[in-house]
Amino acid sequence: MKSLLSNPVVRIVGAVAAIVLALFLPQLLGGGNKIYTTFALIAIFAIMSYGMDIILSDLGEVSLGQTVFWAAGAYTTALLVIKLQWDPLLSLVAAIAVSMAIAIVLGLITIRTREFVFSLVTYASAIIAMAIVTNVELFGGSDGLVGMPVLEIGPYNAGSAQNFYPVALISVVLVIYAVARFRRSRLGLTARMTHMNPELTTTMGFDVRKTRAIVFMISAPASALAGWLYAFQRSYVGPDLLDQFFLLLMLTAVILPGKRILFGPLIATAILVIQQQHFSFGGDVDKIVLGGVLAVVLLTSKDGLAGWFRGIASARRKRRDEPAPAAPASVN
Amino acid sequence: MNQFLSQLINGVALGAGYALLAVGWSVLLSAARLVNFSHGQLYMIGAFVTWWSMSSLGLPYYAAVPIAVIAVGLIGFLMQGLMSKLIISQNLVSLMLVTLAFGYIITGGASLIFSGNPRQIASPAMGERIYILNTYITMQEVVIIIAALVLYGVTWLVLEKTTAGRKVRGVAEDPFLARLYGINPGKVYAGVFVFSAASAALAGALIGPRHPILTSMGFEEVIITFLVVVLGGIGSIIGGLVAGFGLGLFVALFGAYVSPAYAMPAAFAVLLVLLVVRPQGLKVKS
Amino acid sequence: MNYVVQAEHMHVRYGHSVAVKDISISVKEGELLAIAGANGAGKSTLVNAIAGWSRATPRVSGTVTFKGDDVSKLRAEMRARRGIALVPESRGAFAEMTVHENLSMVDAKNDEGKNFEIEDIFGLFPRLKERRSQQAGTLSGGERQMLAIGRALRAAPSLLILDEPSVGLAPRLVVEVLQHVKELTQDGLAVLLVEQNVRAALEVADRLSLIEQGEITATGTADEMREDDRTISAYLGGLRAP
Amino acid sequence: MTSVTPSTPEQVMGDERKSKSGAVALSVEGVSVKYGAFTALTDLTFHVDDGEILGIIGPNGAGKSSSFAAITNSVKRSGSVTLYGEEVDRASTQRLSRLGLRRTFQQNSFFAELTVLENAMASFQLAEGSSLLKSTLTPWVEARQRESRRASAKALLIEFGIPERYHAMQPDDLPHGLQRVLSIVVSYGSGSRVLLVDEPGAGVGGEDMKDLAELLVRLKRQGMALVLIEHHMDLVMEICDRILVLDRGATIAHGAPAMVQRDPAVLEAYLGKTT
Amino acid sequence: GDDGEAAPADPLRIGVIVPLSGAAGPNGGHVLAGIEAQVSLINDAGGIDGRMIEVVSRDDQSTPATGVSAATDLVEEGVDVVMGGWNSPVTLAIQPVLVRADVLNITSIPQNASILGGADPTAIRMNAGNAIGGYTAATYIAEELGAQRVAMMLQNDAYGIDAGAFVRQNLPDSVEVVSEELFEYTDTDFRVAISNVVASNPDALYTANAAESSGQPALMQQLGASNIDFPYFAGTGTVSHTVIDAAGEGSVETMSADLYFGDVEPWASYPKNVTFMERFEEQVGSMPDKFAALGGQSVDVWAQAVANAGSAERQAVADAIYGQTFEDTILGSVSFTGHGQQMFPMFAFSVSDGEITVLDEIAIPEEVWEQ
Ligand SMILES: Nc1ncnc2c1ncn2[C@@H]1O[C@H](COP(=O)(O)OP(=O)(O)OP(=O)(O)O)[C@@H](O)[C@H]1O
Ligand SMILES: Nc1ncnc2c1ncn2[C@@H]1O[C@H](COP(=O)(O)OP(=O)(O)OP(=O)(O)O)[C@@H](O)[C@H]1O
Ligand SMILES: [Mg+2]
Ligand SMILES: [Mg+2]
Repeated sequence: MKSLLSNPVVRIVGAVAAIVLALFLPQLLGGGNKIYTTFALIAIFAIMSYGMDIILSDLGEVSLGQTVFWAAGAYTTALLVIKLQWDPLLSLVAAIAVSMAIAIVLGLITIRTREFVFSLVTYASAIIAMAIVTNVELFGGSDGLVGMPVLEIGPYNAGSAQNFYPVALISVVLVIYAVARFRRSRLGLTARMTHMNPELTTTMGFDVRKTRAIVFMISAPASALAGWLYAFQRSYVGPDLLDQFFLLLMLTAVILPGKRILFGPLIATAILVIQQQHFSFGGDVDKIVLGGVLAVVLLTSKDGLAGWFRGIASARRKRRDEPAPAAPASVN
Repeated sequence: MNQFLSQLINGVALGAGYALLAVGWSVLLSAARLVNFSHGQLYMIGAFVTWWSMSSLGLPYYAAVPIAVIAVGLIGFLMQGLMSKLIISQNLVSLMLVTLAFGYIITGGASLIFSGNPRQIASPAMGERIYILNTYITMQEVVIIIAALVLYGVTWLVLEKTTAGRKVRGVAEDPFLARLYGINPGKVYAGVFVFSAASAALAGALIGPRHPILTSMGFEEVIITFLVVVLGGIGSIIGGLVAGFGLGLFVALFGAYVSPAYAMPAAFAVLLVLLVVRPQGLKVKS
Repeated sequence: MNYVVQAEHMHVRYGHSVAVKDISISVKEGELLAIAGANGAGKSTLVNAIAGWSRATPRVSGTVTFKGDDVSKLRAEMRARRGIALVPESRGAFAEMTVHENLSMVDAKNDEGKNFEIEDIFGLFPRLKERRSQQAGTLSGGERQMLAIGRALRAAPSLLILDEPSVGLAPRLVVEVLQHVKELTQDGLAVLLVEQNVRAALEVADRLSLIEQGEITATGTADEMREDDRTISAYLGGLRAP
Repeated sequence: MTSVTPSTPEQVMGDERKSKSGAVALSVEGVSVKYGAFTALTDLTFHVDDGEILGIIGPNGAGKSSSFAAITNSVKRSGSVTLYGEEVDRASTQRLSRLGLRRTFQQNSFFAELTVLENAMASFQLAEGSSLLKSTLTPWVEARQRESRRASAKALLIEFGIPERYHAMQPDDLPHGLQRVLSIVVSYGSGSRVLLVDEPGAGVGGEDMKDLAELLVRLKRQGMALVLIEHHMDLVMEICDRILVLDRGATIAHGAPAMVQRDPAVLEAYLGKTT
Repeated sequence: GDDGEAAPADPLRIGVIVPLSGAAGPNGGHVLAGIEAQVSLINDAGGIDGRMIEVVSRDDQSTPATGVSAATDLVEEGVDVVMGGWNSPVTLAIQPVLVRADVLNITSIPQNASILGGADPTAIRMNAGNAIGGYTAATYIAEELGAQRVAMMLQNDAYGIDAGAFVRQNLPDSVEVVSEELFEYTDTDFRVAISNVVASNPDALYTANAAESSGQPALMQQLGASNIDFPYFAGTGTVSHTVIDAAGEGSVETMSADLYFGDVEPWASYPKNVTFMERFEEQVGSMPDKFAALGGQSVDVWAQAVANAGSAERQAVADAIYGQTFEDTILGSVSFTGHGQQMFPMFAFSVSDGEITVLDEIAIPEEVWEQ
């Protein structure tokens, strides 16, 4: 079983099959706008969360300013597409560039800070960004920007929920791949090392600060890509993108499943979005439900949902390991 | 000049509130290296229990305040009991999210119990006003200022000058090692958490009468608290006091001479610059 | 002479692996028992179990009787207050507190042990006095070890457990520290000394036990053990080949 | 057990002269360290050559560990450091490491959340890890490199005396002695030429101590320059070519082991009467 | 009540998106209750052309993202119209969803200018926009109060800034704005701003503070405590029953203008209002406030338009509302501009120690409504 999974051919075939299945899953579930929208939102919010995932799981810091990148992606897109009629794909390039530029500045600002100070400084950036977008006419003030056209990529019109979903799906697949490869790269491992033991990492020849700044920078494009998608999906870009709503969504998506689980953010966003879209009980009860689930998971398991599953799996294994009755000798 | 002095007075009144709000967190973070992102919700519950004790039990304000403090202290005790494993392992990220989750539960529960309507805590001290220059200060705020100063003073003395305080700091640093010193880390954590929750409730009960209270309060309060504590320097109680009053004065003066609307973003901008220059905050100790 | 501590049938497991297998040891009043063994033999695991302490989550069984009472069920802090003082292998002092604060926060005094004032500790380790207001985390390795021992003595223990106290100490100081400890036994203190520096340990120990792979393989008086082949080959040969 | 030819006196005293076995690897000139008003190290001067072990001994708090911190530029210091003839006073710690100057810490130091094997793999990361771009575009190359890194790491661990059964454990679960060795492995990694080792023998005993001594001698044989801080006199006397003695930050003796051992100042300050 | 028809026609469905939790929860609840009261009245009277009306409501939690989910959800449920809204961003965010799904949207409460003439070509707005509020306030302050020096305190967002701009625009040139203080929607301590206002020595104060449950009552308390010696006019629509109750005694004497006080003339004698009030009291146990009335009014107007158009189809209903007059509604006789803005009479009133006194109607010219 294990050796089968480590065979690269099997893995590639498996991945392709999973993607194809994901592509047709909404249809299998009955299609309809709402199903497609749910799937698209899962993909978008998962992409948004992967930016946070890198910072939180690999760099070990809690960035409370990750919404800035996501909002930067959405606002850049909306401004370019609405006001200058840019091509959507070009606006994506711009969205990523802008978010990375902001990330570089923030990265330099936060370069000496860690832990709470880092969290607070990044949160400060979100507050300031909020003040800017709600007060500058260009960004539409507290009303935000309306009038997004539908997403068209070359000849492909992604206007309907059904056509939009494949775009979101491809994006999330690419992002997950990128995150997986990041974790295998020198940068990815160094990020973890700087988190665990900065002095030792330095004496091993790595520049801790530079590593942190670079990782911070490369976390931005994922969130910006999500912002780009959301701008088209929702057709409305407003200051609420910088709200605690999305921040908490990201945090929950990363921590609920357990840190550094490749598919964790995807699974967690799926749970959260499905609950919001299909099993909502209104704000107050939703709060109790979400809070309750989070609390129960995190209080009973060190590594979130993954901890639960590991617990169950090891209990199984133990049962399996128990001496089996001797098998009757077989005759050849 | 009068205008400036008036705004200073406004700033002191505001700042005392910020400081009082933050003292519990300051102890929690500085002394026990714990976080509690439901601090603002505990503040809210403190205010609502005060209101409820007055409107439903018919108690006078000054009797309702201790009830709120005790009730929320108990909630704090319960919370820390549930979180004891996370606390001992100093799993800060999970603690952050779990406490956020508690905040959710508290907000949702309080909205169901107390409804979303605004309430007003009728403190007699709100009506007593001292007029100074172009502004006034209520007796309530005098109480808040005194409470803040006393609470910080006592906390500082206990943490810095007593064996009990050293134990708290020891547990914060290494709960396992603390056992070898004969200290029960569980008890210390419980004590710190209860203090922190109770002081949040005290803040709610004292600051609450200044404006209508809502069950949706809390998130802003957490952020202000966070700001005050980090600005004051983690590990420094007095830093929290200075940062609280400093923030109040900043908000007042910025509001007076620039615009009240941008006071908080501006405070965050200042904080950003300050923390970049001095990542350790205002803390002076080495 | 009475037994201060009797640990019987101590058995300690980490997950599936057994680190200490059914070991029984006891120390009398005024006695110094040294424990030696290779790295990973289970020495620390054993003495930690006697103190009821660990950073990990081992599963411990066996009974620990301390001054006649069964303390097996007590948590580490309660045992500490009764008079079991453990100086662990590493991180034995609060790094963010000063030397003086570390010494002054101990109040787990029991009535029977000898009372050490802070000045007495400074008398024992003058180096600490010089660095009294320095944060423990910035002390040199040896200074930190002195602080950890000093702190343990401040609790006026009846049983002092030292887990490799010589680590990081200058040779001259090793001898001094062990001599001091030896002197303390004359007032009735029982000492359990884990030490790889067997030569130094034998200078002061009344008895020595050898642990191999979680089991006691030899026990004897210091004199017997000095002659014991196993001790000689493994520990007293030093680096110079026999 | 390998026996070591004692260094000749002139080799010891001729500070600027090269040893027979190799080039001057590391040379330290007048290095001092102050912590606030407290002077921890005064005017330290020494050199160490390829294929040589210099021992640094001295009482607790003499400034030994501080000297390592100073040489690797991780505390503020004055004085000058030269690495293979190149002045490196302004090079950062990580730059020095890339140039081959590495140190270990007195406290065990590794990556607690990685397994032992992963820790060892991390030490090859600098030289052999794949860049982000390569990892993304040519994952198969990365996978191959990772496998080879895993093999080298395994070999290195075994060479240093950490048997395979420990490789999947977390470092904190190792016995103390092996944690020391692992600390050395992680710092040593690949590409180190000058290694500063801080009390590798602390808490290591019996057979393990012999292994450790052999290991250090083997590194030296391979042409590495080593500086060794150690309180374990048997080890120091056995394997060091020269010994430098610090007391309260000052160098009180510097020479061949046999000489240093007899020096009355050293006996008084450090060794005591027993040795 | 109706007698057993053979095959009852499919019901019509009204989707309602309002906040039902958080600070705005009680307000959203009132709007929903108003809608439900009016729907039950219509159903009791046999529905619209024999078709019953069903209400499907969703909590938008005052969050655009949740509002959008709610809208998608209601579209899936097949609603014929979506009503409600409390804050403008949520309304702006759900507009594209409803436009794409071809569902009519009647904005009951939000007052934002960009709701009309934006993403939604058939947008309908029931509440008075900022232009009306600005005109009313400016007229009252300049003419009735005769102020020459006006101070302003404005909420720092689209609503507050717009409101302030409209007041300025409508003040005679001779009147000077001596200070303008901005504050955040969530602010509850206004003493800094009040000190500034007092220092500017005005002879009237105008405020735009839409934070009904906390900010506005706190502002009234603090103005009261500051013993201001100039009259105070609060932005149109910002002084509701909730505000008055929360502000309590000791608050400043407040003037404002609004469109509905159910138990006061002239509303008390509008027949539709009388039945609406009765039903509302029966169902909720309290008097409907303006927001409840606007909710009921949304249903009332829509039902009449559907009946007139003979269809619940989006464009047909919009056509039956745009530029039309409805003689008999909860708010009396109202008409709609060609852009979908409802026009109704506005009355000045004052509040002193919790007592409301309705003053004169403030006539608003047609071109102001068109703005
Ligand atoms: N936390 C742990 N989890 C799993 N195994 C552990 C843990 N701690 C120790 N062990 C194992 O228990 C055995 C005994 O370890 P212990 O630390 O007691 O040895 P020791 O004799 O004190 O060695 P040293 O002289 O190196 O300190 C070792 O095999 C070690 O790997
Ligand atoms: N950050 C610091 N601030 C103040 N004093 C310090 C600091 N770091 C080290 N010291 C002091 O400097 C002196 C030298 O320390 P160092 O660690 O170099 O000693 P060492 O020779 O390695 O001793 P040991 O053998 O005990 O490890 C010690 O007295 C120590 O207390
Ligand atoms: Mg040990
Ligand atoms: Mg040292």
